[in-house]
Amino acid sequence: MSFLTRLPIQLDGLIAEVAGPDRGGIASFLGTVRDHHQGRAVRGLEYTAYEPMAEETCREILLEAAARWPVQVTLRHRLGELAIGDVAVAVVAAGGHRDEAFAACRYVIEELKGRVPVWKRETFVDGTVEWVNASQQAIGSGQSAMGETLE
Amino acid sequence: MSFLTRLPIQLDGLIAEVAGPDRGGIASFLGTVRDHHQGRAVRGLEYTAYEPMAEETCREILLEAAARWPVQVTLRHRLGELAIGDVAVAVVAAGGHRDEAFAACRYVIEELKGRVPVWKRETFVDGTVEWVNASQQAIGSGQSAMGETLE
Amino acid sequence: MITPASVASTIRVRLFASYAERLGGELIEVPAEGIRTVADLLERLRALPNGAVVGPATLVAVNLRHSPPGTAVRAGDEVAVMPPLAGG
Amino acid sequence: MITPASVASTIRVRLFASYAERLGGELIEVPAEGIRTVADLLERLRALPNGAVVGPATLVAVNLRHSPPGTAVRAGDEVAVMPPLAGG
Repeated sequence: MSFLTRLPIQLDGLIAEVAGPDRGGIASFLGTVRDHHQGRAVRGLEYTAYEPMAEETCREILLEAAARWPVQVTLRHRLGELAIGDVAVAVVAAGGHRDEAFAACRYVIEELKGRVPVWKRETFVDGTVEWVNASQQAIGSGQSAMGETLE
Repeated sequence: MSFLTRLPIQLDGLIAEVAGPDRGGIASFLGTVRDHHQGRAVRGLEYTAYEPMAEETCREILLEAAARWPVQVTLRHRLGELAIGDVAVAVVAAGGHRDEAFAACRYVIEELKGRVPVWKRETFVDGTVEWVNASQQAIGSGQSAMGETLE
Repeated sequence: MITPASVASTIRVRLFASYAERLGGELIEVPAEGIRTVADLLERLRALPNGAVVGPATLVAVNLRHSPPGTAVRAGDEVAVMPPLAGG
Repeated sequence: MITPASVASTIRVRLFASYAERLGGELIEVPAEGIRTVADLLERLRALPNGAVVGPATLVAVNLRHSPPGTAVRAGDEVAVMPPLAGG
């Protein structure tokens, strides 16, 4: 099972992976490419990953969710070049009841954003290209750019 | 716009209705037909509605969600005969951020279940046919079968 | 002009699911005399054959709005008497 | 047997995103001498040309695990030095 993909993400296929006759509640989340970032117009972006660690971390997060709630859950993260509106990430959780489906889906997307080593380079309409978060870090001195930092 | 349908619900179509270049978070919920109900094996079921009131109530719930969160949100409820695994209800909410998408999606499915006049008749594998909730009400005396009752 | 003896003397009641099956169809007519509220109408329905099906969790909508027992009911209103909801 | 002078004297460091662009590629070799922990390695990277890019929010993984500054680093480990994550 590979959680990273360079092909368009098909939500129906992910739903089919986790659906089942005893799982009547299916919660999904799609993250799509927005046309702006911090007030600037975006043309497109590129995702890159530390692939072996990203795959392993995705697998861990899904196992955590399945241990915590009675659900089947899966995810995909797109890599490579994406256009506005493309699906960058998808999470689907199916359970017997909607409470657990929503809770597991939310858990997975939050953990994914905090732990999976993926980076995003945005191309703005004005032609500039920037790695997201890189500038925040350079500006600060001793100040963390995000909550998940280690030092 | 009709929120009730006798045709299979297509999630991709609903997502296309609410997606947009400034809405990067899309939360969905699907309710599917389970193969059991209160411990009994189900073969299939049929949904019926008080259609004009159901359409109007769906419209109200979606307006409430759009007033409360900055989202585009839609839903469908299937009517007629469904088999195990068929999608009975779908809700999709798209917003700039995932918090509001999840919150609006959850709000709509909860309100739908509590307020939209739809009923479900289950056919069990043993051949019996029962309206869901009808028996609970007959058993109790003065005790409400659900939280949304009026008397 | 509406003739009191023809239209105004009858309340048309829509029934659903188990209620339609047990009380004689999806649309029944109930004499309006003595019925001023939702509570009055429910009392009348419970006196019908199989009327016990109209349990304590029954919902009533008058003109497409959920309506508590004290709500006024008039001939000509669209009145729906509904078992507990089971959608979704 | 591993020859200390060839394999064991170098730490291979994977770099990503802005770090790879600024520090000379996706895989660089750093002399192991004097590096015992993640903190030592970061100090060495910050002394490189453009080393200022390795900011306070840098993440380090040793053998695919997020690893705090005190974590031991040995030649032969898979060490990744990463800017703040931006997935999802």
